[in-house]
Amino acid sequence: MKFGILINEGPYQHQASDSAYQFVKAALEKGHEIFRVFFYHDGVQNATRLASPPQDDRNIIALWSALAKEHNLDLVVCVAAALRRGILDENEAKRGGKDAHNLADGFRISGLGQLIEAGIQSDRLVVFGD
Amino acid sequence: MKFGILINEGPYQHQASDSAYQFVKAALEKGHEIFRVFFYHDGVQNATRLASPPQDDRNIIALWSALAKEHNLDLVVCVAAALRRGILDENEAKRGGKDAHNLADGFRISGLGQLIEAGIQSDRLVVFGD
Amino acid sequence: MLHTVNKSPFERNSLNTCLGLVKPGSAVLLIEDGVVGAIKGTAIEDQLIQAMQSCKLYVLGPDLAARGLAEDKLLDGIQVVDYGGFVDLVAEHTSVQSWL
Amino acid sequence: MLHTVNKSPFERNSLNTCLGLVKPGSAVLLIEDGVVGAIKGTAIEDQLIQAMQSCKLYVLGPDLAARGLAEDKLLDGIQVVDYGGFVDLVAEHTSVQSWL
Amino acid sequence: MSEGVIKKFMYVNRKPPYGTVYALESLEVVLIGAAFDQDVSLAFIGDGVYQLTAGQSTGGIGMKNFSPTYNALGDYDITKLYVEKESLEERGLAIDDLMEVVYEDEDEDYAEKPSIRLVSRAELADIMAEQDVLLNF
Amino acid sequence: MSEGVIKKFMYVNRKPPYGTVYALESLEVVLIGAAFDQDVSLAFIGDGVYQLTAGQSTGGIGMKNFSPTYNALGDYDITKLYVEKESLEERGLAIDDLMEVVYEDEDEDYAEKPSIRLVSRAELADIMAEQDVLLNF
Repeated sequence: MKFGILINEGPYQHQASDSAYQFVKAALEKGHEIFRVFFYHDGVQNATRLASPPQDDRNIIALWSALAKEHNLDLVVCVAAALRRGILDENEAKRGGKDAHNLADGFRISGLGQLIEAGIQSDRLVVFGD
Repeated sequence: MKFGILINEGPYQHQASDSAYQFVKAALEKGHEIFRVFFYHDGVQNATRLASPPQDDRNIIALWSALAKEHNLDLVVCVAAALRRGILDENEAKRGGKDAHNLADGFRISGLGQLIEAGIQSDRLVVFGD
Repeated sequence: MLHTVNKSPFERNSLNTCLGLVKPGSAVLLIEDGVVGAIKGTAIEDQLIQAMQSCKLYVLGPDLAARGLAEDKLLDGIQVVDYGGFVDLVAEHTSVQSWL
Repeated sequence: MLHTVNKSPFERNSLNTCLGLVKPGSAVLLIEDGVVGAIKGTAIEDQLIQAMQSCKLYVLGPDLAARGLAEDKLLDGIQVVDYGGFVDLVAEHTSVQSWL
Repeated sequence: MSEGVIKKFMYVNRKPPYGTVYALESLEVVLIGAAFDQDVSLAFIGDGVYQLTAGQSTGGIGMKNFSPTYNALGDYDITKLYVEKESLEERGLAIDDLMEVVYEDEDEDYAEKPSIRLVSRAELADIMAEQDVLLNF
Repeated sequence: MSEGVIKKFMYVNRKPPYGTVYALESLEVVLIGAAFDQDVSLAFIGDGVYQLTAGQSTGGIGMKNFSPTYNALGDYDITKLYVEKESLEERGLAIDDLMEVVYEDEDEDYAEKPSIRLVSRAELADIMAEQDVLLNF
């Protein structure tokens, strides 16, 4: 079966991203397909490569990047939410005249249409948030 | 009177930072002193210079930077919360081997002791969060 | 002591917890989403009328206006303040408890 | 239809709203902070017993364990699932409503 | 892009506006989603009903009043805004306290019709159960 | 740094652990704050009582179990952990469901004493009213 995932909260502050990660891992283990993971609202904060959590804590962002690499996951960050909150790839940084960018490996920035498309193309859409 | 302010949530997702900003502005207008504004938990997200909210929306981060400049406010970002969430100044970026930094003008990164000190030195501590 | 409540009493128990712990003579200020509790005819009206027998109840006007709640809808006895009034309330009370 | 609830029923009204809108034959899965509602002897026990007459109630085991709530404390009739079981529940129902 | 598939999308709104960003960003998805020609409805449950109150005035909190946008939804063929009756009542509100949101019905010579549909909890439960995709903010 | 001022600091905890970060980050402030020689207490109200449950096991959710840290608080002279009785009861919990948190009392030949103090809502209201600084997470 094909799942779409929506994550509405940033890492650490809420469990949403952790729960979604565990869900996606379990779904992949069961042979399901993940059509897309869409990061919206503060969820875009899951996509910064600048985070350095303490050594004894999980690194949520690195976990997503690794899972994406292993399973070729499509991790999409909402562009409007990301610009509002300071998550940028090189391209958006240039366009906005910003002197740095911070998007982590394995994520891409795109529009809200990608979320709707995930709703249409997936057999189920599961939302994680606060 | 001397006020200390604690902000626990990031910009946009919650009203906390907006409310704190309006409170601080009103306090300054009434001749009170702001000992310090401390940003903790997701509150550290108020300190990224990479945010570009839509033209017709307020730019919370720029508002804080401007208010800090005008009134010489001490805006302190908790280092532990900031590292966990990817808010870095040049120094922390270097120490963590990160290739970019994103701290906005007028903010500084420091330890949680600065929050306790604000509690001790201020006549009142007011907390804004979720 | 000043208590601030920033959550809707219909969705969260912050106001309820606050009212269970306020001492007579304290002040409670509703801000942000908390302001929605301040109007007449709600499911918590009786609880607020009861609370006002021993405490003062305030609501932040700008937050009320943002949510389309006119002041003539307010429960009798609740006083409207602006951000300056919020500052004054903090200054007048020796401590502040924010029920987040 | 599968409903998920991730908020404590003692602090938020998410579970209450959910139970007001579930249709008979639906499933409700408690996750994250929502799991605290699943144990015996709470203020919402009767409401859950009532709900289980028409719906199935599940709780996510890993979230329960994290909060120090042993499975022997669970209300009778609530089934424990792991993340794999969560995936199965989503697959078995034609839609998912997350009461955030 | 949608390959002819038409699904029932429901946007479930349960939070007051301005205290959090969810109401605003929910509206942004709804508008973008309109281009996909799906069967779209919005539900306003619990505190979500405050998103539709008339007379919102945000000058005092320094935010943009986005409530007029609900009235633009009709132009995008989004004409089903379900408001739960019990939620209004519990909050001391009536339908008159909400904005007037209308759309022009193409099938009836562009007659103006109300988009807000007051439904009971039981009716809303039925409508919800028919949905394919539920987006919660 | 504190120039001899001693204030009453209370950390007010009202959220379950792990669902949000507040419990963990609250503990981080408490530990740092211990160096300032203030009069510190912690209150566990509402869902905050779950922070102290015995037997927390977080392997399944991939997070660190930080509950043992509460037992280290005694070494930092933080010995007042107020738990509201009514909050426990509403949640089907009793004091036996909580961890044992102890400290060594220097004044009584380092006798081990419990840090958790079960208080009624009315008692907690009195204790709260005496505080100078209340930190809410």
